[in-house]
Amino acid sequence: MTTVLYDDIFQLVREPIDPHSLIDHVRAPEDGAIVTFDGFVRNQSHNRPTLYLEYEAYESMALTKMRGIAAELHEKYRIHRVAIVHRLGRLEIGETSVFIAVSAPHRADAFGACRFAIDTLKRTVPIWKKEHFEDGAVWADGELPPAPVATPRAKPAS
Amino acid sequence: MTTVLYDDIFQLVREPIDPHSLIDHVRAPEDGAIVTFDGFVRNQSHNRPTLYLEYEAYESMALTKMRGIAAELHEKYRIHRVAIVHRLGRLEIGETSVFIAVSAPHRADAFGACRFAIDTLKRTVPIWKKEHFEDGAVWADGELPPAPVATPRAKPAS
Amino acid sequence: MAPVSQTVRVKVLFFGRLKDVVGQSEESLDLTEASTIEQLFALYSERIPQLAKYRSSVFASRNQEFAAWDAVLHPGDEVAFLPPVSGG
Amino acid sequence: MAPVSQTVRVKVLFFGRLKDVVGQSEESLDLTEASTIEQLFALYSERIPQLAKYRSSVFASRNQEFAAWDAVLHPGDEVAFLPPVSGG
Repeated sequence: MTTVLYDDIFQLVREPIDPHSLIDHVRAPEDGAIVTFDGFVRNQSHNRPTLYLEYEAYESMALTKMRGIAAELHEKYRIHRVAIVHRLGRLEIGETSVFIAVSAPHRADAFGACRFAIDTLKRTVPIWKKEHFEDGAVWADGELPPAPVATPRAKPAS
Repeated sequence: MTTVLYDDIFQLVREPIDPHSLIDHVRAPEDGAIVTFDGFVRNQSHNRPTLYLEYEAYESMALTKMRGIAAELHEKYRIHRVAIVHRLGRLEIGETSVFIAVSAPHRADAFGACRFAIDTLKRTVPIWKKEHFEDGAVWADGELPPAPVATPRAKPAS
Repeated sequence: MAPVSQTVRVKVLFFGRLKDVVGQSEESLDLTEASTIEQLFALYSERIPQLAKYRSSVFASRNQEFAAWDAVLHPGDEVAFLPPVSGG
Repeated sequence: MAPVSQTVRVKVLFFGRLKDVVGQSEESLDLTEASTIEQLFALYSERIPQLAKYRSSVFASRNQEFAAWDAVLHPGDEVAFLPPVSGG
Protein backbone atom coordinates (compact mmCIF):
# COMPACT_ATOMS: atom_id res chain seq x y z
CA MET A 1 0.00 0.00 0.00
CA THR A 2 1.43 3.31 -1.06
CA THR A 3 1.26 6.26 1.26
CA VAL A 4 1.41 9.61 -0.49
CA LEU A 5 2.18 12.55 1.70
CA TYR A 6 1.06 16.03 0.73
CA ASP A 7 1.82 19.16 2.64
CA ASP A 8 -1.84 20.14 2.98
CA ILE A 9 -3.61 22.01 5.77
CA PHE A 10 -6.95 21.04 7.40
CA GLN A 11 -8.09 23.00 10.38
CA LEU A 12 -11.10 23.76 12.54
CA VAL A 13 -10.44 27.03 14.34
CA ARG A 14 -12.23 29.23 16.85
CA GLU A 15 -10.27 32.41 16.08
CA PRO A 16 -10.56 34.54 12.90
CA ILE A 17 -9.11 32.80 9.83
CA ASP A 18 -5.98 34.35 8.36
CA PRO A 19 -6.17 33.79 4.57
CA HIS A 20 -2.69 35.19 3.93
CA SER A 21 -0.80 32.53 5.84
CA LEU A 22 -2.85 29.83 4.07
CA ILE A 23 -2.15 31.31 0.64
CA ASP A 24 1.53 31.59 1.50
CA HIS A 25 1.51 27.94 2.54
CA VAL A 26 0.16 26.61 -0.77
CA ARG A 27 2.25 28.93 -2.96
CA ALA A 28 5.36 27.41 -4.56
CA PRO A 29 7.57 28.36 -7.52
CA GLU A 30 6.61 25.29 -9.54
CA ASP A 31 2.99 26.46 -9.57
CA GLY A 32 1.46 29.24 -11.62
CA ALA A 33 -2.03 29.53 -10.23
CA ILE A 34 -3.81 29.77 -6.91
CA VAL A 35 -7.59 29.83 -6.64
CA THR A 36 -9.17 30.68 -3.31
CA PHE A 37 -12.71 30.50 -1.99
CA ASP A 38 -13.70 32.71 0.91
CA GLY A 39 -17.13 32.04 2.40
CA PHE A 40 -18.26 34.66 4.89
CA VAL A 41 -21.31 35.60 6.93
CA ARG A 42 -23.99 37.48 4.98
CA ASN A 43 -26.04 40.20 6.63
CA GLN A 44 -29.29 38.40 5.82
CA SER A 45 -30.76 34.97 5.27
CA HIS A 46 -33.92 34.52 3.19
CA ASN A 47 -34.42 38.31 3.54
CA ARG A 48 -34.31 38.28 7.34
CA PRO A 49 -31.51 40.38 8.85
CA THR A 50 -28.95 38.12 10.52
CA LEU A 51 -27.47 39.11 13.87
CA TYR A 52 -24.71 36.51 13.99
CA LEU A 53 -24.06 32.83 13.33
CA GLU A 54 -22.87 29.93 15.43
CA TYR A 55 -21.09 26.94 13.92
CA GLU A 56 -20.59 23.61 15.59
CA ALA A 57 -18.92 20.47 14.26
CA TYR A 58 -18.43 16.80 14.93
CA GLU A 59 -14.79 17.72 15.06
CA SER A 60 -12.98 14.39 14.73
CA MET A 61 -15.18 13.30 11.82
CA ALA A 62 -15.07 16.74 10.19
CA LEU A 63 -11.27 16.69 10.12
CA THR A 64 -11.30 13.17 8.70
CA LYS A 65 -13.72 14.29 5.99
CA MET A 66 -11.65 17.38 5.16
CA ARG A 67 -8.57 15.18 4.83
CA GLY A 68 -10.57 12.87 2.56
CA ILE A 69 -11.60 15.78 0.35
CA ALA A 70 -7.97 16.82 -0.08
CA ALA A 71 -6.98 13.25 -0.96
CA GLU A 72 -9.75 13.16 -3.56
CA LEU A 73 -8.56 16.49 -5.01
CA HIS A 74 -5.07 15.09 -5.50
CA GLU A 75 -6.56 12.07 -7.28
CA LYS A 76 -8.88 14.04 -9.55
CA TYR A 77 -6.79 17.09 -10.37
CA ARG A 78 -3.18 17.96 -11.05
CA ILE A 79 -2.69 20.25 -8.08
CA HIS A 80 0.11 21.00 -5.69
CA ARG A 81 -1.23 21.95 -2.26
CA VAL A 82 -4.57 22.45 -0.54
CA ALA A 83 -5.58 24.40 2.56
CA ILE A 84 -9.08 23.96 3.98
CA VAL A 85 -10.02 25.81 7.16
CA HIS A 86 -13.44 26.13 8.79
CA ARG A 87 -14.20 28.33 11.75
CA LEU A 88 -16.44 27.26 14.67
CA GLY A 89 -18.22 29.17 17.40
CA ARG A 90 -19.79 32.60 17.08
CA LEU A 91 -19.20 34.55 13.85
CA GLU A 92 -20.19 38.13 13.17
CA ILE A 93 -21.45 39.54 9.85
CA GLY A 94 -18.66 39.64 7.28
CA GLU A 95 -16.38 37.20 9.07
CA THR A 96 -14.97 34.26 7.13
CA SER A 97 -16.50 30.89 8.02
CA VAL A 98 -14.59 28.80 5.48
CA PHE A 99 -11.46 29.43 3.46
CA ILE A 100 -10.01 27.15 0.78
CA ALA A 101 -6.84 27.69 -1.24
CA VAL A 102 -5.54 25.41 -3.99
CA SER A 103 -2.29 25.80 -5.91
CA ALA A 104 -1.61 24.16 -9.25
CA PRO A 105 0.63 24.48 -12.29
CA HIS A 106 -2.41 25.39 -14.41
CA ARG A 107 -5.57 27.34 -13.72
CA ALA A 108 -8.13 24.76 -14.89
CA ASP A 109 -7.03 22.35 -12.16
CA ALA A 110 -6.91 25.08 -9.50
CA PHE A 111 -10.45 26.23 -10.32
CA GLY A 112 -11.85 22.71 -10.63
CA ALA A 113 -10.31 21.51 -7.39
CA CYS A 114 -11.32 24.58 -5.35
CA ARG A 115 -14.91 24.34 -6.57
CA PHE A 116 -15.03 20.59 -5.91
CA ALA A 117 -13.64 21.14 -2.42
CA ILE A 118 -16.26 23.65 -1.27
CA ASP A 119 -19.13 21.76 -2.95
CA THR A 120 -18.07 18.51 -1.27
CA LEU A 121 -17.44 20.19 2.08
CA LYS A 122 -20.94 21.65 2.09
CA ARG A 123 -22.49 18.23 1.43
CA THR A 124 -20.35 15.87 3.49
CA VAL A 125 -18.45 17.55 6.32
CA PRO A 126 -20.38 17.38 9.62
CA ILE A 127 -20.63 21.06 10.49
CA TRP A 128 -23.85 22.85 11.42
CA LYS A 129 -24.84 26.49 11.39
CA LYS A 130 -27.29 28.17 13.74
CA GLU A 131 -28.64 31.49 12.48
CA HIS A 132 -29.48 34.11 15.08
CA PHE A 133 -32.15 36.68 14.20
CA GLU A 134 -33.85 39.48 16.14
CA ASP A 135 -36.65 37.13 17.14
CA GLY A 136 -34.80 33.91 17.80
CA ALA A 137 -32.41 31.35 16.38
CA VAL A 138 -32.81 28.45 13.97
CA TRP A 139 -30.57 25.68 12.71
CA ALA A 140 -30.02 26.28 8.99
CA ASP A 141 -31.53 23.84 6.55
CA GLY A 142 -28.72 21.51 5.68
CA GLU A 143 -27.61 19.61 2.63
CA LEU A 144 -27.93 15.88 2.12
CA PRO A 145 -24.87 13.73 1.55
CA PRO A 146 -24.46 12.80 -2.13
CA ALA A 147 -25.32 9.10 -2.23
CA PRO A 148 -26.97 6.48 -0.06
CA VAL A 149 -24.51 4.64 2.11
CA ALA A 150 -23.79 1.09 1.01
CA THR A 151 -24.83 -1.65 3.38
CA PRO A 152 -21.88 -3.73 4.60
CA ARG A 153 -24.07 -6.79 4.83
CA ALA A 154 -21.55 -9.23 3.35
CA LYS A 155 -18.92 -8.42 5.96
CA PRO A 156 -18.60 -11.27 8.47
CA ALA A 157 -18.54 -10.43 12.13
CA SER A 158 -14.98 -10.54 13.40
CA MET B 1 -29.41 54.59 -22.75
CA THR B 2 -28.90 53.32 -19.24
CA THR B 3 -25.58 53.72 -17.54
CA VAL B 4 -24.91 51.20 -14.80
CA LEU B 5 -22.11 52.07 -12.44
CA TYR B 6 -20.25 49.38 -10.56
CA ASP B 7 -17.51 49.96 -8.05
CA ASP B 8 -15.03 47.73 -9.86
CA ILE B 9 -11.25 48.02 -10.11
CA PHE B 10 -9.15 47.67 -13.29
CA GLN B 11 -5.47 48.40 -13.08
CA LEU B 12 -2.18 47.94 -14.86
CA VAL B 13 0.58 48.35 -12.32
CA ARG B 14 4.39 48.26 -12.29
CA GLU B 15 4.76 47.56 -8.57
CA PRO B 16 3.94 44.29 -6.76
CA ILE B 17 0.21 43.58 -6.61
CA ASP B 18 -1.38 43.69 -3.16
CA PRO B 19 -4.17 41.07 -3.13
CA HIS B 20 -5.42 42.05 0.31
CA SER B 21 -6.53 45.55 -0.62
CA LEU B 22 -8.31 44.16 -3.70
CA ILE B 23 -10.10 41.49 -1.67
CA ASP B 24 -11.10 44.10 0.91
CA HIS B 25 -12.45 46.27 -1.89
CA VAL B 26 -14.81 43.63 -3.30
CA ARG B 27 -15.96 42.33 0.11
CA ALA B 28 -19.35 43.54 1.35
CA PRO B 29 -21.84 42.29 3.96
CA GLU B 30 -24.51 41.50 1.37
CA ASP B 31 -22.17 38.95 -0.22
CA GLY B 32 -21.25 35.53 1.05
CA ALA B 33 -18.52 34.40 -1.34
CA ILE B 34 -15.31 35.70 -2.83
CA VAL B 35 -13.34 33.72 -5.39
CA THR B 36 -9.86 34.89 -6.32
CA PHE B 37 -7.43 33.89 -9.03
CA ASP B 38 -3.74 34.56 -8.51
CA GLY B 39 -1.52 33.95 -11.54
CA PHE B 40 2.18 34.06 -10.76
CA VAL B 41 5.52 33.43 -12.41
CA ARG B 42 6.52 29.76 -12.59
CA ASN B 43 10.13 28.70 -12.25
CA GLN B 44 10.08 26.97 -15.64
CA SER B 45 8.42 27.08 -19.03
CA HIS B 46 8.26 23.95 -21.19
CA ASN B 47 10.86 22.44 -18.85
CA ARG B 48 13.39 25.25 -19.33
CA PRO B 49 14.28 27.11 -16.13
CA THR B 50 12.93 30.66 -16.29
CA LEU B 51 15.09 33.55 -15.04
CA TYR B 52 12.39 36.22 -15.07
CA LEU B 53 9.54 37.57 -17.20
CA GLU B 54 8.75 40.88 -18.77
CA TYR B 55 5.20 41.97 -19.53
CA GLU B 56 4.21 44.79 -21.83
CA ALA B 57 0.75 46.01 -22.78
CA TYR B 58 -1.11 48.22 -25.19
CA GLU B 59 -2.20 50.02 -22.08
CA SER B 60 -5.16 52.11 -23.22
CA MET B 61 -6.73 49.18 -25.08
CA ALA B 62 -5.91 46.72 -22.29
CA LEU B 63 -7.77 48.87 -19.75
CA THR B 64 -10.73 49.20 -22.12
CA LYS B 65 -10.80 45.43 -22.57
CA MET B 66 -10.56 44.80 -18.82
CA ARG B 67 -13.47 47.17 -18.26
CA GLY B 68 -15.38 45.30 -20.97
CA ILE B 69 -14.74 41.97 -19.24
CA ALA B 70 -16.14 43.33 -15.97
CA ALA B 71 -19.23 44.66 -17.76
CA GLU B 72 -19.76 41.23 -19.32
CA LEU B 73 -19.39 39.56 -15.91
CA HIS B 74 -22.15 41.75 -14.47
CA GLU B 75 -24.38 40.79 -17.41
CA LYS B 76 -23.73 37.06 -17.24
CA TYR B 77 -23.50 36.47 -13.49
CA ARG B 78 -25.14 37.70 -10.33
CA ILE B 79 -22.06 39.23 -8.79
CA HIS B 80 -21.31 42.25 -6.67
CA ARG B 81 -17.84 43.60 -7.39
CA VAL B 82 -14.83 42.74 -9.53
CA ALA B 83 -11.15 43.64 -9.25
CA ILE B 84 -8.80 42.84 -12.15
CA VAL B 85 -5.16 43.88 -11.90
CA HIS B 86 -2.28 42.97 -14.21
CA ARG B 87 1.32 43.80 -13.56
CA LEU B 88 3.73 45.06 -16.25
CA GLY B 89 7.51 45.27 -16.48
CA ARG B 90 9.98 42.79 -15.02
CA LEU B 91 8.62 40.04 -12.74
CA GLU B 92 10.67 37.56 -10.72
CA ILE B 93 9.80 33.91 -10.08
CA GLY B 94 6.80 33.61 -7.74
CA GLU B 95 5.58 37.17 -8.25
CA THR B 96 1.93 37.71 -9.13
CA SER B 97 1.33 38.80 -12.73
CA VAL B 98 -2.47 38.89 -12.58
CA PHE B 99 -4.94 38.96 -9.72
CA ILE B 100 -8.71 38.75 -10.02
CA ALA B 101 -11.25 38.90 -7.19
CA VAL B 102 -15.02 38.53 -7.57
CA SER B 103 -17.61 38.84 -4.80
CA ALA B 104 -21.13 37.47 -5.06
CA PRO B 105 -24.03 36.42 -2.86
CA HIS B 106 -23.54 32.79 -3.96
CA ARG B 107 -20.49 30.73 -4.80
CA ALA B 108 -21.55 29.44 -8.23
CA ASP B 109 -21.59 32.98 -9.61
CA ALA B 110 -18.31 33.90 -7.94
CA PHE B 111 -16.55 30.83 -9.38
CA GLY B 112 -18.10 31.20 -12.84
CA ALA B 113 -17.32 34.89 -13.11
CA CYS B 114 -13.73 34.58 -11.87
CA ARG B 115 -13.02 31.76 -14.31
CA PHE B 116 -14.65 33.63 -17.18
CA ALA B 117 -12.62 36.73 -16.34
CA ILE B 118 -9.19 35.07 -16.48
CA ASP B 119 -10.06 32.97 -19.55
CA THR B 120 -11.27 36.06 -21.41
CA LEU B 121 -8.34 38.17 -20.25
CA LYS B 122 -5.87 35.62 -21.58
CA ARG B 123 -7.54 35.60 -24.99
CA THR B 124 -8.49 39.23 -25.53
CA VAL B 125 -6.51 41.69 -23.43
CA PRO B 126 -3.48 43.03 -25.34
CA ILE B 127 -0.67 42.09 -22.99
CA TRP B 128 2.49 40.23 -24.00
CA LYS B 129 4.98 38.20 -22.03
CA LYS B 130 8.69 37.84 -22.80
CA GLU B 131 10.35 34.87 -21.13
CA HIS B 132 13.99 35.25 -20.19
CA PHE B 133 16.08 32.08 -20.01
CA GLU B 134 19.79 31.39 -19.42
CA ASP B 135 20.45 31.45 -23.14
CA GLY B 136 18.17 34.24 -24.31
CA ALA B 137 14.65 35.59 -24.35
CA VAL B 138 11.55 34.75 -26.37
CA TRP B 139 8.08 36.19 -26.67
CA ALA B 140 5.64 33.60 -25.34
CA ASP B 141 3.29 31.93 -27.79
CA GLY B 142 0.08 33.81 -27.45
CA GLU B 143 -3.60 33.02 -27.64
CA LEU B 144 -5.91 33.93 -30.48
CA PRO B 145 -8.95 36.11 -29.88
CA PRO B 146 -12.14 34.07 -29.74
CA ALA B 147 -13.98 34.96 -32.95
CA PRO B 148 -13.26 36.62 -36.28
CA VAL B 149 -13.98 40.32 -36.27
CA ALA B 150 -17.07 41.27 -38.24
CA THR B 151 -16.47 43.35 -41.31
CA PRO B 152 -18.18 46.76 -41.14
CA ARG B 153 -18.67 46.75 -44.90
CA ALA B 154 -22.22 48.05 -44.85
CA LYS B 155 -21.28 51.17 -42.94
CA PRO B 156 -21.35 54.24 -45.23
CA ALA B 157 -18.42 56.63 -45.16
CA SER B 158 -19.28 59.63 -43.04
CA MET C 1 -20.13 -23.41 23.11
CA ALA C 2 -23.36 -21.45 23.24
CA PRO C 3 -22.90 -17.75 22.66
CA VAL C 4 -22.58 -15.77 25.82
CA SER C 5 -24.87 -12.75 26.02
CA GLN C 6 -22.94 -9.68 26.99
CA THR C 7 -23.53 -5.95 26.96
CA VAL C 8 -22.23 -3.79 24.15
CA ARG C 9 -21.00 -0.40 25.36
CA VAL C 10 -21.22 2.33 22.70
CA LYS C 11 -20.75 6.08 22.73
CA VAL C 12 -23.66 8.01 21.23
CA LEU C 13 -23.44 11.59 19.94
CA PHE C 14 -26.10 14.06 18.81
CA PHE C 15 -25.48 17.24 16.85
CA GLY C 16 -27.33 20.35 15.71
CA ARG C 17 -31.09 20.30 16.23
CA LEU C 18 -30.94 16.67 17.37
CA LYS C 19 -28.82 17.72 20.31
CA ASP C 20 -31.48 20.28 21.24
CA VAL C 21 -34.24 17.65 20.98
CA VAL C 22 -32.39 14.99 22.97
CA GLY C 23 -31.18 17.54 25.51
CA GLN C 24 -27.63 16.26 25.57
CA SER C 25 -24.82 15.90 23.10
CA GLU C 26 -23.15 12.70 24.26
CA GLU C 27 -23.62 9.63 26.41
CA SER C 28 -22.27 6.14 26.91
CA LEU C 29 -24.85 3.42 26.59
CA ASP C 30 -24.81 -0.31 27.40
CA LEU C 31 -26.83 -2.27 24.89
CA THR C 32 -27.99 -5.60 26.32
CA GLU C 33 -27.89 -7.36 22.94
CA ALA C 34 -26.42 -6.91 19.47
CA SER C 35 -28.19 -3.92 17.92
CA THR C 36 -28.16 -2.04 14.66
CA ILE C 37 -27.90 1.72 14.38
CA GLU C 38 -31.60 1.70 13.45
CA GLN C 39 -32.45 -0.07 16.72
CA LEU C 40 -30.32 2.36 18.68
CA PHE C 41 -32.20 5.32 17.17
CA ALA C 42 -35.52 3.57 17.94
CA LEU C 43 -34.41 3.23 21.55
CA TYR C 44 -33.93 7.00 21.79
CA SER C 45 -37.23 7.63 19.96
CA GLU C 46 -39.06 5.62 22.63
CA ARG C 47 -37.46 7.78 25.29
CA ILE C 48 -37.99 11.05 23.33
CA PRO C 49 -41.03 10.59 21.04
CA GLN C 50 -40.49 13.80 19.02
CA LEU C 51 -37.15 12.42 17.81
CA ALA C 52 -38.96 10.00 15.49
CA LYS C 53 -40.01 12.69 13.04
CA TYR C 54 -36.34 13.44 12.26
CA ARG C 55 -35.60 9.85 11.24
CA SER C 56 -35.97 10.46 7.50
CA SER C 57 -33.55 13.38 7.43
CA VAL C 58 -30.96 12.05 9.87
CA PHE C 59 -27.65 10.49 8.88
CA ALA C 60 -25.70 8.13 11.03
CA SER C 61 -21.99 7.65 11.40
CA ARG C 62 -20.01 4.92 13.10
CA ASN C 63 -16.44 5.64 14.12
CA GLN C 64 -16.41 8.89 12.12
CA GLU C 65 -17.62 7.38 8.85
CA PHE C 66 -21.13 7.60 7.39
CA ALA C 67 -22.77 4.26 8.17
CA ALA C 68 -25.75 2.25 7.01
CA TRP C 69 -28.73 2.06 9.35
CA ASP C 70 -28.56 -1.71 9.43
CA ALA C 71 -24.92 -1.75 10.53
CA VAL C 72 -24.50 -3.85 13.70
CA LEU C 73 -22.78 -2.15 16.60
CA HIS C 74 -19.66 -3.48 18.25
CA PRO C 75 -18.26 -2.75 21.69
CA GLY C 76 -16.46 0.57 21.74
CA ASP C 77 -18.18 1.96 18.63
CA GLU C 78 -18.80 5.70 18.48
CA VAL C 79 -22.16 6.34 16.86
CA ALA C 80 -23.36 9.81 15.89
CA PHE C 81 -26.73 11.03 14.64
CA LEU C 82 -26.26 13.89 12.21
CA PRO C 83 -28.82 16.33 10.78
CA PRO C 84 -28.19 17.45 7.19
CA VAL C 85 -24.92 19.37 7.32
CA SER C 86 -24.81 23.14 6.83
CA GLY C 87 -21.18 24.16 7.01
CA GLY C 88 -19.42 26.43 4.56
CA MET D 1 -17.55 68.89 -56.78
CA ALA D 2 -14.85 66.39 -57.52
CA PRO D 3 -13.41 64.75 -54.44
CA VAL D 4 -10.30 66.46 -53.17
CA SER D 5 -7.41 64.09 -52.51
CA GLN D 6 -5.93 64.71 -49.08
CA THR D 7 -3.58 62.91 -46.76
CA VAL D 8 -4.86 60.77 -43.90
CA ARG D 9 -2.68 61.01 -40.82
CA VAL D 10 -2.81 57.92 -38.63
CA LYS D 11 -0.87 56.75 -35.62
CA VAL D 12 0.57 53.24 -35.98
CA LEU D 13 1.64 51.03 -33.06
CA PHE D 14 3.52 47.72 -32.92
CA PHE D 15 3.71 45.40 -29.92
CA GLY D 16 5.54 42.30 -28.75
CA ARG D 17 7.64 40.55 -31.39
CA LEU D 18 6.29 42.89 -34.09
CA LYS D 19 7.88 45.82 -32.29
CA ASP D 20 11.21 43.97 -32.39
CA VAL D 21 10.81 43.23 -36.12
CA VAL D 22 9.79 46.76 -37.07
CA GLY D 23 12.39 48.28 -34.76
CA GLN D 24 10.04 50.86 -33.32
CA SER D 25 6.85 50.83 -31.31
CA GLU D 26 5.04 53.85 -32.66
CA GLU D 27 4.97 56.36 -35.49
CA SER D 28 2.71 58.86 -37.18
CA LEU D 29 2.13 58.23 -40.86
CA ASP D 30 0.54 60.30 -43.62
CA LEU D 31 -1.35 58.09 -46.05
CA THR D 32 -1.74 59.75 -49.44
CA GLU D 33 -5.05 58.07 -50.15
CA ALA D 34 -7.84 56.23 -48.35
CA SER D 35 -6.36 52.94 -47.19
CA THR D 36 -7.49 49.87 -45.35
CA ILE D 37 -5.67 48.33 -42.39
CA GLU D 38 -4.59 45.56 -44.79
CA GLN D 39 -3.00 48.12 -47.10
CA LEU D 40 -1.26 49.80 -44.18
CA PHE D 41 0.27 46.48 -43.11
CA ALA D 42 1.35 45.83 -46.73
CA LEU D 43 3.08 49.21 -46.75
CA TYR D 44 5.15 48.18 -43.74
CA SER D 45 5.80 44.73 -45.23
CA GLU D 46 7.32 46.41 -48.30
CA ARG D 47 9.61 48.39 -46.05
CA ILE D 48 10.40 45.41 -43.78
CA PRO D 49 10.00 42.19 -45.82
CA GLN D 50 10.20 39.77 -42.86
CA LEU D 51 7.05 41.35 -41.43
CA ALA D 52 4.95 39.58 -44.09
CA LYS D 53 5.31 36.16 -42.49
CA TYR D 54 3.50 37.40 -39.35
CA ARG D 55 0.41 38.48 -41.30
CA SER D 56 -1.59 35.33 -40.61
CA SER D 57 -1.12 35.53 -36.83
CA VAL D 58 -1.42 39.28 -36.39
CA PHE D 59 -4.53 41.06 -35.15
CA ALA D 60 -5.31 44.66 -35.83
CA SER D 61 -7.06 47.22 -33.72
CA ARG D 62 -8.38 50.64 -34.58
CA ASN D 63 -8.96 53.11 -31.78
CA GLN D 64 -8.47 50.43 -29.12
CA GLU D 65 -10.98 47.96 -30.57
CA PHE D 66 -10.20 44.83 -32.58
CA ALA D 67 -10.82 45.77 -36.23
CA ALA D 68 -11.35 44.01 -39.53
CA TRP D 69 -8.48 44.09 -42.01
CA ASP D 70 -10.68 45.74 -44.62
CA ALA D 71 -11.65 48.60 -42.33
CA VAL D 72 -10.91 51.94 -44.03
CA LEU D 73 -8.76 54.37 -42.05
CA HIS D 74 -9.86 57.86 -41.14
CA PRO D 75 -7.77 60.87 -40.13
CA GLY D 76 -6.69 60.61 -36.52
CA ASP D 77 -7.18 56.87 -36.26
CA GLU D 78 -4.86 54.93 -33.96
CA VAL D 79 -4.03 51.58 -35.53
CA ALA D 80 -2.15 48.85 -33.71
CA PHE D 81 -0.75 45.52 -34.92
CA LEU D 82 -0.97 42.92 -32.19
CA PRO D 83 0.63 39.48 -31.98
CA PRO D 84 -1.44 36.80 -30.23
CA VAL D 85 -1.80 38.01 -26.65
CA SER D 86 -0.02 36.24 -23.80
CA GLY D 87 -1.01 38.07 -20.63
CA GLY D 88 -2.21 36.42 -17.46
